Amino acid sequence: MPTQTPYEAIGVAIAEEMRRDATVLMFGEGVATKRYDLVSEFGGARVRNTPLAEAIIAGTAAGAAATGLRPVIDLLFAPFLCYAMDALVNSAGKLRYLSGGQFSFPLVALAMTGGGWGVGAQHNQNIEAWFVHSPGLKVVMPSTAADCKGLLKAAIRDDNPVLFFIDLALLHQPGEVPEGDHVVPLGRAAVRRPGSDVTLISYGKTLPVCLAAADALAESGVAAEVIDLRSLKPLDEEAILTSVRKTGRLVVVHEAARLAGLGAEIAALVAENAFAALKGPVLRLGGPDAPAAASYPLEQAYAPSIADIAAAAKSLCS
Amino acid sequence: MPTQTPYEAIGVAIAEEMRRDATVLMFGEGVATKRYDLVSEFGGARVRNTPLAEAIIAGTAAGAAATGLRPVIDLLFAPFLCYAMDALVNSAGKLRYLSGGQFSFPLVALAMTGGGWGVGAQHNQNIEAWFVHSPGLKVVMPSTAADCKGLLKAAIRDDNPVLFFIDLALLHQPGEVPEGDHVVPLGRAAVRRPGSDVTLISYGKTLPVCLAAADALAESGVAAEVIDLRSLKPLDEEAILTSVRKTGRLVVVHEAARLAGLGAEIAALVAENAFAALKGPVLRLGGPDAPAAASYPLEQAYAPSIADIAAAAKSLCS
Amino acid sequence: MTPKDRTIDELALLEQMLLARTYEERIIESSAAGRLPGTCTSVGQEAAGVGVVSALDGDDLILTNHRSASHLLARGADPGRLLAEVMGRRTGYCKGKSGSLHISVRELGVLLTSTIVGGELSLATGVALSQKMLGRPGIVACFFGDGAACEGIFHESLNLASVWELPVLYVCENNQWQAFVHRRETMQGDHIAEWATPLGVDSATVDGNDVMAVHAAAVDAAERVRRSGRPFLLETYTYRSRGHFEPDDQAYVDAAERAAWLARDPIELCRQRLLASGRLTPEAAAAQTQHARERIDAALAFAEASPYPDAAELTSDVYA
Amino acid sequence: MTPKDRTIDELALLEQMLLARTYEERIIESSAAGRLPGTCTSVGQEAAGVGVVSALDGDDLILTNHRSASHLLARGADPGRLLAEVMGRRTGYCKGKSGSLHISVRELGVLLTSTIVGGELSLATGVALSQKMLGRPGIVACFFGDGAACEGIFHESLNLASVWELPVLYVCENNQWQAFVHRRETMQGDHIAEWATPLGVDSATVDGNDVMAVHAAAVDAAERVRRSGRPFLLETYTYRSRGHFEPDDQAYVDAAERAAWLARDPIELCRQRLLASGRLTPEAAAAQTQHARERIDAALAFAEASPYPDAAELTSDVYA
Ligand SMILES: Cc1ncc(C[n+]2csc(CCOP(=O)(O)OP(=O)(O)O)c2C)c(N)n1
Ligand SMILES: Cc1ncc(C[n+]2csc(CCOP(=O)(O)OP(=O)(O)O)c2C)c(N)n1
Ligand SMILES: [Mg+2]
Ligand SMILES: [Mg+2]
Repeated sequence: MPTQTPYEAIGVAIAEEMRRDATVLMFGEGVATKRYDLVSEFGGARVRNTPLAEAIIAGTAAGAAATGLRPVIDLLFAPFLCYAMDALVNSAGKLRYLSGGQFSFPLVALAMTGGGWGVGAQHNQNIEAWFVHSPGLKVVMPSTAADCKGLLKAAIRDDNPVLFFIDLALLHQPGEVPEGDHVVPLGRAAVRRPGSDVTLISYGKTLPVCLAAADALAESGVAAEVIDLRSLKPLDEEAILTSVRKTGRLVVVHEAARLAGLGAEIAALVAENAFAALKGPVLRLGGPDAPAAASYPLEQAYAPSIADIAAAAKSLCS
Repeated sequence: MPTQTPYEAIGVAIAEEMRRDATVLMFGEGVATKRYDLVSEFGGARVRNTPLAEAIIAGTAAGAAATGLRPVIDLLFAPFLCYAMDALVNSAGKLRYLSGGQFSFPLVALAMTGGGWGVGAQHNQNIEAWFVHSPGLKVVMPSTAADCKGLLKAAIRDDNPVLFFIDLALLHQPGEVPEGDHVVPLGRAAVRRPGSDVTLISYGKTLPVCLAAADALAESGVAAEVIDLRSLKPLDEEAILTSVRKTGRLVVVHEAARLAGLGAEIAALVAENAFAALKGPVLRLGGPDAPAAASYPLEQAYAPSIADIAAAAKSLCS
Repeated sequence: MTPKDRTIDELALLEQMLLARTYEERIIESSAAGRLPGTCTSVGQEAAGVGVVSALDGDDLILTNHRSASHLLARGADPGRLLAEVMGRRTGYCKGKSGSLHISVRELGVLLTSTIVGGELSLATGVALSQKMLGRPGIVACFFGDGAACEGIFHESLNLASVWELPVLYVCENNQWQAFVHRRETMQGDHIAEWATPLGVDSATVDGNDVMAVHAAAVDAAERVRRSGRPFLLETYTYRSRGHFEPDDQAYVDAAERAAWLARDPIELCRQRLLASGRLTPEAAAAQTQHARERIDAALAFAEASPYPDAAELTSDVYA
Repeated sequence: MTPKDRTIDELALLEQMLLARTYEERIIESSAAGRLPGTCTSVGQEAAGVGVVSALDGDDLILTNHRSASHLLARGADPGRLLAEVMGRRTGYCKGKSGSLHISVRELGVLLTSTIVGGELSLATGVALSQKMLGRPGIVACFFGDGAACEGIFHESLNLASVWELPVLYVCENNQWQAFVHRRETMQGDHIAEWATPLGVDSATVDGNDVMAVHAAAVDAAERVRRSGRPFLLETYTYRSRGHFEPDDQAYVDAAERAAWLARDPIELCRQRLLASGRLTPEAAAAQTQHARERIDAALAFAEASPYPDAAELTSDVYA
């Protein structure tokens, strides 16, 4: 299998989908500059730079999506979505329903998220939970280059608006990516490592951290099962519950703030639907209720570490 | 005690705080028209209409708050906050931290929320969980006229940005409101009805629904304890855990979408910190993952009903 | 391509305005009586709405906002299905889910109506991009208010349409009010049209209470958009004769200003002109009024007899 | 009130520009060597920054953005504490939490710096409202880019400042670039100044590479804001000589346009003028350069020797 970074895999996915479907187009601040290979192949009408104006980028995508195009927009960093909330949440998320199903909004909004660039909280906040809570939207957040390709292809083909978050820290880390029409369906989690003692659920950049923690746990004789959610909405509830029913122990991990983060939904889901199987409390590890600092050591300390995860899992198993 | 509606109690709270502190001012679309009594008393400089532009209303509030004023802004309906997210989340929520504590943002943003007006999802979405998840912000959502006054006074005095959501359906329902300097501290829940069999936790408009459900449950011999969160952030974790440790059973109720709503945080909190006390699964009742319809019966069906709550509580107790 | 014949019958425009007025008046009565939810009516703005919509082609697309009745009716929407929608009934154009505030009618090319002020401005560029990229005929008419023009999205939308050369006819109904705030409190000048110029968007202002003037200006504006493929902003200068949202006592309204505008009521203006020219007789005028009443009566009866949506509609149509 | 004496010494402005340039060049070198994180440098825009800041009074307030080094240094910020902040050290002006992108220095009146493009526009009106309502002297200078002017908040901010009569001196550094997009792709005209006019905000454009011209225009503009209490927009037309964010190979940049602008480098322009007039000797120029280097060397040494923040800083300063 060829090796690509998530950044490259995303480019490949977009190119393949643009080749397959003439209604797919891409725009955003600097996309035509940064993805000039796409401009070369598909022309400036289908790959466009925009003014610096996230609200109209997202609104234009919603309007275009409802009338026959399939836009992919790049909103750069997750906090910039604060300017685009109306188009995403109030228009793309709600107007299908409010129109009684007259319109659909097949669009994909890309954004980088999480720490790793040392530029502070106005570039670094994990807000995926906002969109999971908002009706009419789907949300994906891959942890591997292969999933970047496969989930993005599925997202572009999906007839609903999809928020596609990619962790900045993973963006340039190469991984194996299947060639050809590799499509990963939205809504299916992946068991990245089977195990019987404790379930670690995560997504995005903390997924490899969980795998590393599982290695460490294995050395102490604890068999951790690691689940990569991949899609945050639809959420693969079945995969979550199946694993917890097997292990009886759960640690949920993400970089996003712990408070009212997606981990809360997963813990609540389990506390409601797998209560009988639980052998102990459900633990959540996530970022503090604080903006992310630019300072390197503080930025690094924001997200749960291998040691944090291993310690939490061990505390459940003892 | 005099009787006031929440709308009136809010006006009284603002007037009292404006009298007490010359730096308090209020602005928003139509506030000077609708609250003309405040204009009469405090003048047009301290009570201002604005252009229709939520982003700059919130931004102006943040800028003013950081430099010596204490603005109260009215953003009308919660979904309109989608235009104001940058100022609230990226500026007011983060710039205290990013500046190393050089600035504070003592501002209050008011918004009506929830169903009751039959005007559909672009006026009706409960997004309080977004702000709980965002650092640097506080969030309150009263269920009584008295708390509207008391929490708003506390919010105006607080040196942090506070989102103040008031349920549209409660806005014109009279209730007793203490006269004088009635201040309800942020971060303290209220036990509205003591009980030993099951805990019902809610806030805003579904709180009276829980009380009604508790009445119904009492008739079947189930003693429900009803907790009104009032502040969603800071969250009164102690009050929640104390009650659940006593009853061992929990139903969390809100109108906001169940998926990744505040109820998830509460269920997760309990599943982590009161696991040993739990006698059964933690149940959450909330709105569906759907925009709110304008149509009356659909709007009414959106939020959990007395019957839903009573049935959930009973299922735990049987 | 020979230009289309766009001669218009003023009588037909009067009829459309009358239908809209009658529709709104029935809503006002019925909502005061508690039979209907409140709405944002277009009373006083019928010439602005009808004059523009009548200038559009069948394959042009329309985006509008919360004050949309005259646009919808002039476009040919069935008043019965509109009232059913206002009343949240299943026979409404949006199955009762929209209510009065976001009524879209895809079959009539009325798309993506938003009640978020500025939402239509946010979506219009994308609709126009589809038209352009998919090679479809038809320009995009986007109706919005003077209040919406104060939202930042106005600036972003016009700038993008200008830079990308998108066929959007922006129609600003400057009705002097933004809910409970007079336009005077929210802007320095009197006209939104000027705001378009530095963005490279040509514009014009027209007396929004004279339906023939609006129609002519809109034909001209639409033609410019069609020919150039570029946006244009037409400002219809008019007045919201009723309150923001029914019921509304308008206690905050300047009486003299209101009286001056009411003296130029668009329907009376048009009717008097037609009566004066002899094109309309008093009898025919009375018959026209009667006919509009009958249509709206029938519509209301249809709507009231329509059932509410099934409970299953609570969660249908959310995802495709 | 007698107007202040605002005669300025061009030599002092050259010194400030030189300090900013030297600061940025040291960042570029050090970040290429991996000793520093990347930043958005103000290279090429020193005249635009220094010319305006030198025109402000001590009690004026400043809001700026991600490309702020020349504003901060001209205002008197200590290069050591700035570099410490860029490097995330505890001795930085924001304890290392900001990094390079949102450096505020309250004691110098540099407030609420935002790296959300347009954030400074969003906050400036409120700061000016405080000045006005609390009766404090001092206007508010708000620096932003041509890209920020494309954000809707530009429209909202100027409109509100106009309607509420707020003392904001908007300073648009039109540097031809918006990250990786040339300004030409994002607007029809060449000047942001025009965008202010219909909102009732007067404006002017000045050659942003001529520090004396900028200074004079800024003195004039600030004086107008002070006198009228109303906003004014000053556009400094200049060029971003380096890439958007170091490191950046600028492969996407038009070489001819860049060369033309580099030929008008603001520091060279100023220095040559001073040398030609005899106010500066070659020896003094060399000494000036040397002095700037020494200051920045010392600053870098200070920053590098500074410790990182304690782990407890992860959650301090979040709430008041
Ligand atoms: C973003 C947003 N803010 C506020 C409102 C509440 N609101 C509805 S209509 C309206 C006034 C709109 O004024 P204008 O755009 O001039 O349209 P008009 O009602 O005068 O036709 C307001 C404030 C809203 N629907 N959306
Ligand atoms: C809301 C937002 N969108 C995008 C960015 C990423 N970004 C940072 S600077 C910049 C370019 C800004 O252009 P301009 O306003 O002209 O300022 P300049 O960098 O040219 O000084 C961009 C796109 C951002 N920081 N904030
Ligand atoms: Mg209006
Ligand atoms: Mg620029």
